[in-house]
Amino acid sequence: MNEKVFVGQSVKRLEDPDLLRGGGQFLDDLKLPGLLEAAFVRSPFAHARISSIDVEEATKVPGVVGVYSAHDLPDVMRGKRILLQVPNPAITNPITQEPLASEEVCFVGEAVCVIVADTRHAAEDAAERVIVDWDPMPATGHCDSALKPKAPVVHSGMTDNVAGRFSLGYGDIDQAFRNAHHVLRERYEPHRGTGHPMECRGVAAIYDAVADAFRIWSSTQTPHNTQRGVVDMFEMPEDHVRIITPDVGGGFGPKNQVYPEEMVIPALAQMLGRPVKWAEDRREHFLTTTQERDQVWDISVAIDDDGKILGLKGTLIHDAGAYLPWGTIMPYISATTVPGPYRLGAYKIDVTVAFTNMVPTTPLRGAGRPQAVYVMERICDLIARERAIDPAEVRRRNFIPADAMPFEMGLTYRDGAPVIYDSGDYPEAQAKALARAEYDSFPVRQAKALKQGRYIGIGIGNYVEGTGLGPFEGATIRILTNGRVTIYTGATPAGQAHKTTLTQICADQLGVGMTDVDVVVGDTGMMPRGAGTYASRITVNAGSSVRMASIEVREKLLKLAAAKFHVAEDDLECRDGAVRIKGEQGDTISFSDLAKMTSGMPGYVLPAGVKPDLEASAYFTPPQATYSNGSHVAEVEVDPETGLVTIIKYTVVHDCGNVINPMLVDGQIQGGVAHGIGNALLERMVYDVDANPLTTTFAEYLMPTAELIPGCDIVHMSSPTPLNPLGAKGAGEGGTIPAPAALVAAVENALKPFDVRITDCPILPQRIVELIAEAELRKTGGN
Amino acid sequence: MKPAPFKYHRAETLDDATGMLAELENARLLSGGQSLMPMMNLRYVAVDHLIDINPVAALAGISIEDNHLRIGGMTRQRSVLESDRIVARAPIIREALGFVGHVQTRNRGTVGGSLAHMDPSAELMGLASLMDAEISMTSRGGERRVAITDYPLGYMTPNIEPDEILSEVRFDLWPDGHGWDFREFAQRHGDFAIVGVGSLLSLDNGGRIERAAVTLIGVDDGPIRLGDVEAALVGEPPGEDVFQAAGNMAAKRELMGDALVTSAYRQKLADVLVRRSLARAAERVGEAADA
Amino acid sequence: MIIENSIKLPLAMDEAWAILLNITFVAPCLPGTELTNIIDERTFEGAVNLKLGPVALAFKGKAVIEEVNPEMCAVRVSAKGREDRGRGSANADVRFRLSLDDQGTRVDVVTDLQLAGSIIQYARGASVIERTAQFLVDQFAQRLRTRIESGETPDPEAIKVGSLLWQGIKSTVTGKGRNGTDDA
Amino acid sequence: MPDGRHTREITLNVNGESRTAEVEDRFSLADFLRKVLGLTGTHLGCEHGVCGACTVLVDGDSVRGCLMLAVQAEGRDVITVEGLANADGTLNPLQQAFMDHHGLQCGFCTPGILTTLSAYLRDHPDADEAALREALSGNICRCTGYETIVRAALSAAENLRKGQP
Repeated sequence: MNEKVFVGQSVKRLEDPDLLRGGGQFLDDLKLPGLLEAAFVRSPFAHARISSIDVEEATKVPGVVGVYSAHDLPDVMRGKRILLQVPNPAITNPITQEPLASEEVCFVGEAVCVIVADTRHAAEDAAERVIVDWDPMPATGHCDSALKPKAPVVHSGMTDNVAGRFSLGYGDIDQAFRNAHHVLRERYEPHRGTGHPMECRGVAAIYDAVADAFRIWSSTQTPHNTQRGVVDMFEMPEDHVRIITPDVGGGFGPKNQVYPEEMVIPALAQMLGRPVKWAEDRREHFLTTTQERDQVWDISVAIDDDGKILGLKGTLIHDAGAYLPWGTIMPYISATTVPGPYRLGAYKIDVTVAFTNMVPTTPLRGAGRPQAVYVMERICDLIARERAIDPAEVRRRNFIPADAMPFEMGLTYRDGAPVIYDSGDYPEAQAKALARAEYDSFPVRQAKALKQGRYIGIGIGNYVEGTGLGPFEGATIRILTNGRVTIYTGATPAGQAHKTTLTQICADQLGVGMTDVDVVVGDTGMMPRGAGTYASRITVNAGSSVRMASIEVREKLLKLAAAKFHVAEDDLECRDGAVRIKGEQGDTISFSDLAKMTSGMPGYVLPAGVKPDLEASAYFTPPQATYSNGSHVAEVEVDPETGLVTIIKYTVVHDCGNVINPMLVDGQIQGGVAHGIGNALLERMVYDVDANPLTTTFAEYLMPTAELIPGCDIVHMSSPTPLNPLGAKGAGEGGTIPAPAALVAAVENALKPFDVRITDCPILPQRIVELIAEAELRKTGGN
Repeated sequence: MKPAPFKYHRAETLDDATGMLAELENARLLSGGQSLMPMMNLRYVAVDHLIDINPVAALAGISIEDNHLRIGGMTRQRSVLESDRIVARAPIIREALGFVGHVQTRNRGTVGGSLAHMDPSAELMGLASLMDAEISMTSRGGERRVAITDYPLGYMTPNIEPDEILSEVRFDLWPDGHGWDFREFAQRHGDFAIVGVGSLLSLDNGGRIERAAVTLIGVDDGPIRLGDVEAALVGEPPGEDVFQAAGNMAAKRELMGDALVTSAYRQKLADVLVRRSLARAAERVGEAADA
Repeated sequence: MIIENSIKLPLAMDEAWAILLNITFVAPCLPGTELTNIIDERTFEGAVNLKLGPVALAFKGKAVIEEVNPEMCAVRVSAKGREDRGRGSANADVRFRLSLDDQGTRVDVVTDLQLAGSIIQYARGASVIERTAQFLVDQFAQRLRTRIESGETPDPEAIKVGSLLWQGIKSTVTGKGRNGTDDA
Repeated sequence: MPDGRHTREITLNVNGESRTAEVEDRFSLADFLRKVLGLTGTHLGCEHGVCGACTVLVDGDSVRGCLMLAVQAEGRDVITVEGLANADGTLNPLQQAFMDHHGLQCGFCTPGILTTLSAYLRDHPDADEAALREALSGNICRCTGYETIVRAALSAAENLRKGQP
């Protein structure tokens, strides 16, 4: 009895009623008795030594309880750095942040001192009066210059700025280039962008002296990562550190890191014996929350006359920022994502991860894939232009055919498993997207517009994304004595509606209604083992675990009822919160009674072999990532005189296998594309040559707003995966990944009359005007 | 991002306000707060006393007599935008105010607050320059009038003494049937203009340009009135090449560059926007006001 | 940020040299500057108050005469200041070089100013900070010149450094120094 | 907190209920609602007048709660997201439309959008898509990509026009 009642339906969200009434409980909403608030003193310099810290004036500010720098923190923290999340042999310098910088600061915004007061206002008043004697040192502002010989060293004591090096590839690359009819080369530079969820980060903590235990709330995507960090820092047993995740106002990647404030705030709560809270403000978010995207690619491609790619090789310099909280995962993802949906004869890439005196970089929606897809799709467009082949045709000639699935690429994925595309029809995805976007008739539209003096263009962006990464995301299903079903999971939602999706799966298996299930998320006290929400992995992992655990509970219910009614289990069914004998007037026994039976209440006998409690836990462990794919087509108009880009139409074909809730998947795609449009046309984190951040307000860092984002025309394909019981794949980042590639290609296509070449991203209006001027100079034989 | 401490004072009347301004040290006026409060939250601006002049009814109001439009300093931007009396005589004002921030901004933002704050991209400063405005300051000692040309002294530094309140701005109205256009370049609605242009045109009965006013915003500390362009336009028939020449002339000026936007790009935008603005203004000559 | 400027002083080299080393005479020429404490002949504390529109900045810091190079007639002063409300830090390295010129002495001033903190983390304001810094240095030059032209002379007692160092180099400056008057 | 910090007692109407409390002069209206009155439905996303998450209604006008001082709201009528639902506690047509059209994901920006749209639709009952998108340009949402918000707003406008409760 598991016919689909909810799975596959666009069920309305369980999360909405509370949120729509302003009833959400976000970090800064927590009302803890006797609460104190904290503010940090942060470095104005990108690189400096801390000579002295004078806190005397600060302590006199009304409302201030205490002012603390590194050496004031508990001894157990002395000289320690935060646990490195993703160790990897390729890392040469695995340096992470201290809770408070003790001797040296390596990016603007790194904290050296914290103030606790009765209000945030008073804490900030005191922060102004802390006098730090900085000894500024030269700083390195870009990953390219970081590797130059005389570049200032990001961390004094290190000899160079190399954080890690590795190479990967497959096939005989030298032979590919020997056989090449043509070799093309280009340099690409995606620039820094950030997540900017509308809710900034935040941490609150209570220390229970009697139990020597922490209760820590954090606006995080991965409470278990935070727990591991706190356990390592304070050397406490895991069950003494409970991380609770309240409602989270968006994550998008950067909230899956373990941050210094998640160490300092608990320490203060312990020292003061009172609850302490720190709510990050937007300025702090610009200065301290991890960012991403800065890379420099130098790529060569060997092709035959027909534009078939024989081999692709090159170098990637990845900006790690000042520290490595998440190891070198992102450049690794970039490197393994480049081939995408194409069968490259041979591939070789040498990657150098460089430190810079800027905020650390960690995965941000797409996690290195938007850049890799940008490079691969730009290479396809370069081939198309040089060989005068239609861009769609270049891609058609290089696609991995559908019948080649599962397709082993010859690379190893970030989880150590081989990259094997499990399912997907890439040529069909592009074909559907082109048809929907009326690609073939576009030249007519373009010519007509040109006559009216309007420049319109069209661009393609294909991608394949490894999703549903292990190791696991478990689930425990328990039926309480009141008959309600509870799901406990390590999944930690930040707006993706995990509670709704997981309830759909569980309710179908147990024959209950959507409102009969409660879901407990993001709480290490309730689900001791978990990984967390990132890399579009929850539906695959937690969803599969919920399904497995629900089936196990159902079987227990049937076994108990069968024993009670002396019938075969097959004659029974679960429906409306009870087990019924099939057919009319069949006897029924409610889940509640069955739960009482197994809860140890006197007066019952457990049948042989049935363990107490109506409960089951499952940890689905995927053998490898499952690969979603998609094809985006963007049509834009460009005003060549001002450089303004307007999006006319945005088409998305998306394949993430079986869909649990189509409404939610469409929401992820539309929201993901909006983020991608930001990365392509609006958002850029700008630093000066001394690594000072210059775009530190929303007046200069341009977030996409309502009038700029079109409604996407979304076409669904579904290639179920054999790798998990749901046949589902991840969908959280697919919208963002190819958007920059498609949009930049469309802008370049619109400017075909000017023969402009775009190799960086985002492409901003000023740059478009400059490129046109340069192109015209080239045409008129200028320098 | 909480403001530094200050003492709040509520001025019920103009005399209250001027009195407090005269007596209080390191004080500042609070009107709409849409420009001042962000700078106080970011702690760029810190004051000891904040004098709230919102309750001063006398400072709010719109009046039109013969060819002058008077707007009180505390008048909300929204009521100026929605005023049918204003759009009848000066339609450019509604078009320009549509660019000022967002709905929430204009619900609280005031005309006087924007002029006193003097952001280089302030649309209201552009209008004041374009329409030969005269700005009145009131202090305990009396009233002082400043022509818009003498008003900007430097970056966000208007010609207002510490003890003065910007009480009123008076715009010179153009005869009915004039052409108008206000446009700006920014990537998002409500952003600070990278470059903005305001144009007013009137034609003689031979169809030639009789009078022209063109102002740039976002390109210098204060708005720039393009006197040379205006002179070149007078006597010419409206047309693509005339407006093209006007744009080229505008682009020759030295315009501000900053960490994100080069002065060369501002010059390019000035060239394009002036041309387009004049063309649109010319189209509107003689049209009904709210076209 | 490098700011260059040059001042023409209607003085002989040695007079100009003496003035330049008299901080109490020179410092107030920088707008908004006040010398608050003379620690020793090379080290001084002061305050610089300036306004960027509505933003009032109050720097307190220290200046040190790092090098006095009589042969090259050059002086290097380093200054380090912190803004009162923690909104910014300023580190400046200022080099003065004297050379003869037809009307008297030319002083070339090269200021290498490194700013940090929230005041510069605002891209739209970047051009203003550069213009203000340039304006301040220009004002300094102009005020120094007018102060001298108005006949004011530094009070040698006010500052010991002038006398100490000045003695040592008097001969080279007035004599036939490498770039002395004969090859003007 | 007497220790020299400037505070004053204010009385204002919040969601139809008169509230009186002491607050520091410098507290924004948003901080006052959240920290003093405990109405945490209004959220702070940027505190410099761009994101719109702090939007509340003051005497019927949509206003950024982070740019207005609490003391300025003395004697005024403030409506927050907590005051939008129908008298019987059910979701009002705009809130219901958001649920029906998946107009929210993380929900952090939603209170500011609901208050902005409540005022805007009251003043512009037959606003079209373009007008709505411009009205929403002062509210940043990172999750949804705005399409579902606009659909929800258009649907709510239609229901309101038809006079549905």
